[in-house]
Amino acid sequence: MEALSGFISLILAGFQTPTLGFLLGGMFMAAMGSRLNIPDQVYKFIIFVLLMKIGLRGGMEIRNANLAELLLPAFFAVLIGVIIVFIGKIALARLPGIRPVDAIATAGLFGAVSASTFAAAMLHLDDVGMEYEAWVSALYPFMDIPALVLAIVLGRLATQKEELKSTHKHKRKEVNIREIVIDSLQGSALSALILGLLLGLLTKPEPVYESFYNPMFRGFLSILMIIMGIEAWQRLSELRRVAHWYAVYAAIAPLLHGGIAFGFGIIAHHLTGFSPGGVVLLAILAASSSDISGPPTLRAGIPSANPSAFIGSSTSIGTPICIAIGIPLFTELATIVF
Amino acid sequence: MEALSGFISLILAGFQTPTLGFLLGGMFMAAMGSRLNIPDQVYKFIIFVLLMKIGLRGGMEIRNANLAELLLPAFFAVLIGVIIVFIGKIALARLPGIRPVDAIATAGLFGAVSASTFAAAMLHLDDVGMEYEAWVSALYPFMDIPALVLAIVLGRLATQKEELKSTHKHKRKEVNIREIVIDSLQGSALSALILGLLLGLLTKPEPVYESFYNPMFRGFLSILMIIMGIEAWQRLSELRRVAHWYAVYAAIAPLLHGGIAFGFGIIAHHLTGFSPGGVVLLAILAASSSDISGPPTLRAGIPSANPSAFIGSSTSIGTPICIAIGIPLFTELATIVF
Amino acid sequence: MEALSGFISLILAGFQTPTLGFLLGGMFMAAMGSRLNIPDQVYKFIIFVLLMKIGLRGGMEIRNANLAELLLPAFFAVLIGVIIVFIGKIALARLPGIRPVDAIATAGLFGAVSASTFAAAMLHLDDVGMEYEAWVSALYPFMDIPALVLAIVLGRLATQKEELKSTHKHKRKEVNIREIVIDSLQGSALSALILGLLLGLLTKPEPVYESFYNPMFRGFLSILMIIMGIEAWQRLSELRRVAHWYAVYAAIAPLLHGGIAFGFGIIAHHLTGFSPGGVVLLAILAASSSDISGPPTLRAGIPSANPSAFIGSSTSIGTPICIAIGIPLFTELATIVF
Amino acid sequence: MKHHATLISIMTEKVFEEEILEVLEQEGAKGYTIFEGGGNGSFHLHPAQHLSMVDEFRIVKIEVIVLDPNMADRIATRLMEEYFEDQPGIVSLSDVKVFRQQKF
Amino acid sequence: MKHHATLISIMTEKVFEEEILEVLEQEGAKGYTIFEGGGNGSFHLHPAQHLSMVDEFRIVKIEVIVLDPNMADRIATRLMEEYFEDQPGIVSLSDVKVFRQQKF
Amino acid sequence: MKHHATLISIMTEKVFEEEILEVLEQEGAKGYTIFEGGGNGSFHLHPAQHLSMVDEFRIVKIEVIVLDPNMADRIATRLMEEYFEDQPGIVSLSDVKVFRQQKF
Ligand SMILES: Nc1ncnc2c1ncn2[C@@H]1O[C@H](COP(=O)(O)O)[C@@H](O)[C@H]1O
Ligand SMILES: Nc1ncnc2c1ncn2[C@@H]1O[C@H](COP(=O)(O)O)[C@@H](O)[C@H]1O
Ligand SMILES: Nc1ncnc2c1ncn2[C@@H]1O[C@H](COP(=O)(O)O)[C@@H](O)[C@H]1O
Ligand code: NA
Ligand code: NA
Ligand code: NA
Repeated sequence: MEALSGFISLILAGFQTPTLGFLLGGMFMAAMGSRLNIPDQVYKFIIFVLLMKIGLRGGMEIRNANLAELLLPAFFAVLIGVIIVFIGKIALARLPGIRPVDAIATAGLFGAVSASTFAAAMLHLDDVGMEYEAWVSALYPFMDIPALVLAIVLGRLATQKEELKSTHKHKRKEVNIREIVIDSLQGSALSALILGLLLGLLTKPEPVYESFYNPMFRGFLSILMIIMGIEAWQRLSELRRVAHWYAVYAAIAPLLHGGIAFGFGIIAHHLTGFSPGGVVLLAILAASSSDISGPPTLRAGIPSANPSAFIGSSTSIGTPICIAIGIPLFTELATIVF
Repeated sequence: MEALSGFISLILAGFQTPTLGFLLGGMFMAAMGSRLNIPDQVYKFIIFVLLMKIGLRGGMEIRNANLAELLLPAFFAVLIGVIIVFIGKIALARLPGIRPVDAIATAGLFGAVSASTFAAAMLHLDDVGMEYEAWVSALYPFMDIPALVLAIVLGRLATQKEELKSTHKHKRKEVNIREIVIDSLQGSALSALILGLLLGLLTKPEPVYESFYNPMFRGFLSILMIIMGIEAWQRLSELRRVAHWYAVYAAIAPLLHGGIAFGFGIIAHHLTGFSPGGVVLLAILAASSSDISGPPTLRAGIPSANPSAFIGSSTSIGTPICIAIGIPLFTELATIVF
Repeated sequence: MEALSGFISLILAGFQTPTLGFLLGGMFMAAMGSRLNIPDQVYKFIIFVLLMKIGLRGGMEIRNANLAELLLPAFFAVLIGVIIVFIGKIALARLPGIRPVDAIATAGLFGAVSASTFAAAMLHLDDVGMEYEAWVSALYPFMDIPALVLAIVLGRLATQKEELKSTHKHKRKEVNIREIVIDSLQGSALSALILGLLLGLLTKPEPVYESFYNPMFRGFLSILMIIMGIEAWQRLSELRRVAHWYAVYAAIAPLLHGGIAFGFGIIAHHLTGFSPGGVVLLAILAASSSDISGPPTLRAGIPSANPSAFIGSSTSIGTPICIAIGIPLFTELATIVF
Repeated sequence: MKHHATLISIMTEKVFEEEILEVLEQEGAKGYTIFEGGGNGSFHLHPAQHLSMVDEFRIVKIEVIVLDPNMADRIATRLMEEYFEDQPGIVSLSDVKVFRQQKF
Repeated sequence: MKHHATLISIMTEKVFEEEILEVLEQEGAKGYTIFEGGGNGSFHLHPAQHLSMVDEFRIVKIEVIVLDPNMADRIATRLMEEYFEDQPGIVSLSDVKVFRQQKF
Repeated sequence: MKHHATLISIMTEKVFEEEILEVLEQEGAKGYTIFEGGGNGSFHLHPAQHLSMVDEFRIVKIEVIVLDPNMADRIATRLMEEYFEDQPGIVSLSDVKVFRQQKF
């Protein structure tokens, strides 16, 4: 009871944090029809700097870390990514008015990871003073790639089934898993994270980290939140034109997926001493849904899936819920559980 | 006498301040035919950050302010915007070789507000240590929107008169004041300012304000000044091709408009205790002419007005005079008067 | 012997410095096929800020400098730029499979100066604590412009010779040296540097220098290095299709040119007290090859020269060698010689 | 199967884009594509160069393919009469061939 | 000397660009030019507007000039059949005149 | 009233833009529009991809509509002979219809 009221007041306080406040601010401006927009090249630069910052810090810490500790969480990350896609394929695809390919693509996006949500979670933990292993950022690809690959494979199979029913035949390329994995790793978001990790690990970037990447983090994240708020509102109109069940799925999924990951995190905590903050971050990796590299990867991989459905679900509902409720919820849960 | 020589030495010292120096530097480079240019997406981002900074600070202060104090200056701001447009319509439109629509559009731009000039004035007051109410930024829309709306309404009426004389008839849309007001509020500059005000008022943005928006202010403003200097020079060649009376108007207008506003400011000072710095900022709101959102609003609103005339007058002459002379003049005036 | 091992360990340590590390990181990502890329408007902004920073600091120091000291190094800079082009015309053009115009254009690019390499060298000297005259940045145009002008003049002559052999005749414009010089000075890179110098000299930019240009330097340079690493790798594939002798030239040229300039620097040291750090920077001006303004200037000036040859040589080989070997080598040399 | 169709190319300033898209919709065009560019024409002085920082003054080209040649004429005539008398812009028509006529 | 040639204009989302360039290369086109834009069509809902921050959803126009009208038809037909059945995109052909035929 | 006119499309690297606009002006063209893009052709190796950071190497397309077919031919011939022999670029001509002939 006390926990609940504590959590509610946490949420309310959350609306005053810049992170959530700026997200809602962006949504509000878009709702008012504002022509406010952040130039897309600035957006890409901001993403790049945030991911480099996360990567550099992770890399600098891995230097002194016991890499064996990373193994179990990494394995769990893969598992969670796969589970999320299967949940989507089974649950979402059964709902009325939803094409199987669209369900699968949506589940793929929710299995994949949002860099910006992850950055917001890290800043939140820093602000409340909950410690975490900085190498958790290295778990990102372990959850992101399996989810996307699995979704594309399942999506292609579903498309082929559909096409067998119709008359004309395409000379579609075969599904090539290796290609999809490599293509994912080469995407701009994962590349920036990996580059940061490598530079943090192999060079001595402390001076530039302290003079640039770290001080820019909070400001750049605040702008990113505005952008995401604007996008969330703008995609909502598209989402309205597809089946309403997407909205239901997108509202439940972040908390469900985060909860599952939180469970795995507790196991890792007991087995290898994974920190409470690390468990929260693992939950957020799961709860978040991809907003940068996921959409085009899925678009190219499953061209017959309707982007209004999968992007709308993730950007308009999944991400705001994950940031507004998921981050404070799982942080609070960690203070209670551990 | 002493005041005059003091003012002249102030102006000379002003050429050494980064703000004016960078503006003149931009003009000089453009005059030399330099291909120096700041990418337009960076320009938009800089404007956004400056306006958010001004808005956030204003919002944070409004929390503890007595909002009743804002009423009189806001009312005066509306009045000043309207007066400036009528002065332009009456004075400028009577000069030889000037079409009425062009005069009205030019007056509209001078009635509207320049975010960058306003930012430069704030930095100047900070540097000389003159205090002001940070909520003065909230006066911006109160002067900007009435001026633009009135100019568009008058401009459309003037166009219709012209068309009655000619033979062909357009099916022009009716003037819809509500639409123009909303459209102005939705523009990118006012949106950024309003968003900043809201976030400053409703959330607790102090950490991000201190770590990003505030430290970036001076540097970003210096780059904006370079951009405005380049623009000022480049528009000059267009201005040369229209009636020379535009140049005369544009040189006098900032000081005249600023002087009128300064007078209203003194009244507000005596009635409600409006601070000397606030009076200076009100004068600069009036003295400045819009450079971001005004031009396209007027272009769309009065398509038959010649943008070479109104943009040239404002960007090439009005703004440099306002920054080089207006800002130090009204600041000095305030130290004398109060 | 000790010097050699010292130098080798310096190079190895160099791989850990952010500057070189980030350059190699960029190359590595590109080699892995990553789609990581920094938006081009951000790239231009970064270049602008770095050059302004260098210029401002130079300008602020020139205020208190004895300008006569600048004369000899400036004269040497011109001389070095000219010598480099002639070396290229004589040596590179004689190698098998190399067209004279391509050799001349390549030599012109190596005679010209890389702003980014120069910035990296300055940061390196700051980090190792070796002092230098900040006005060395003013030497940039003295080496850059003569090299480009000479290359274009020689390139046009070579083209005319080729054309006399063929049948059709062009109405090519005459070579106009004044025009080329002015055009070079108007380029965006030199303009930013000159603007910075002027503002540093004539205004009091200390507050904005300390709050923006200086703190951003290290971070922006790190991002520029990533961009240059990516470009280096991408141009490599083009370079492979032209004669292999370009690679040989590009690998030797930075050290040879730097060595020549170092010699001139020693003379200036003895005659006018040019500082050791200044000598290193003069060597790097010579060792570096232009990456921003040089390529388009040469493209427009010698349209028949193959950009794959000259850009490939400079960006893919010359610049990485200059940063990885040239900067630590000449710094080490300076500590030994002086 | 190839079908004859008409490509309408409209050049104007971005600030007028929205009004023109409305005309297209009213007349029943099923799609369009927009490109940004720079330009120079006879109306006013160098309209594309006003305040180059402000997007809205950029030149845009709107391309619309329609099957019905009468619709093409109607769109072009309306644009000329209602807009391009007193604001910058030009319209041109050309013949193209397209596939799958239901899309146009 | 002027030569008759065919201009193939392809509009699609950037995410499909690479596949389409492959088709062009397979069929022997000697060059192409790509422009970015925005657009609106019948496929799905406003495809150009999904996640405007993400480049890959932008509309691109690929222009290819080929001398051989059969090659033009072959390219257009392959694109229609293999791609634009179930993903956004349109192809149009028009007649142009070019110089120096060896380039096309 | 529709008038027959010729659309000249010129593709080249941005670095040569200015020279080409001079030719247009000398020959009396009344307006033009410029678009930026990327491209690939037969001249040198992938010219559009040199130093992608540097604007000047981008491909631009210059579109010019002229009423007089002889002027179109003259422009095209001059460009081919004076420029596109030894630097990248192609020119194509096509027929369009325009309104209000005094603008072209
Ligand atoms: N003859 C032409 N050929 C190509 N584009 C033109 C031509 N005339 C005008 N334009 C374009 O249309 C815009 C408006 O032209 P105008 O209405 O003549 O000012 C210009 O900025 C150009 O982009
Ligand atoms: N009738 C049309 N005219 C011009 N462009 C079109 C037309 N229809 C579609 N397009 C373009 O082709 C893209 C894909 O169209 P669609 O396949 O209909 O979704 C759209 O986003 C537009 O950019
Ligand atoms: N066949 C073609 N179709 C369309 N654009 C082309 C073609 N050939 C060349 N181009 C364009 O013209 C530029 C110069 O071509 P080139 O002179 O062949 O190197 C290329 O970068 C392309 O943008
Ligand atoms: Na997820
Ligand atoms: Na004003
Ligand atoms: Na050099």
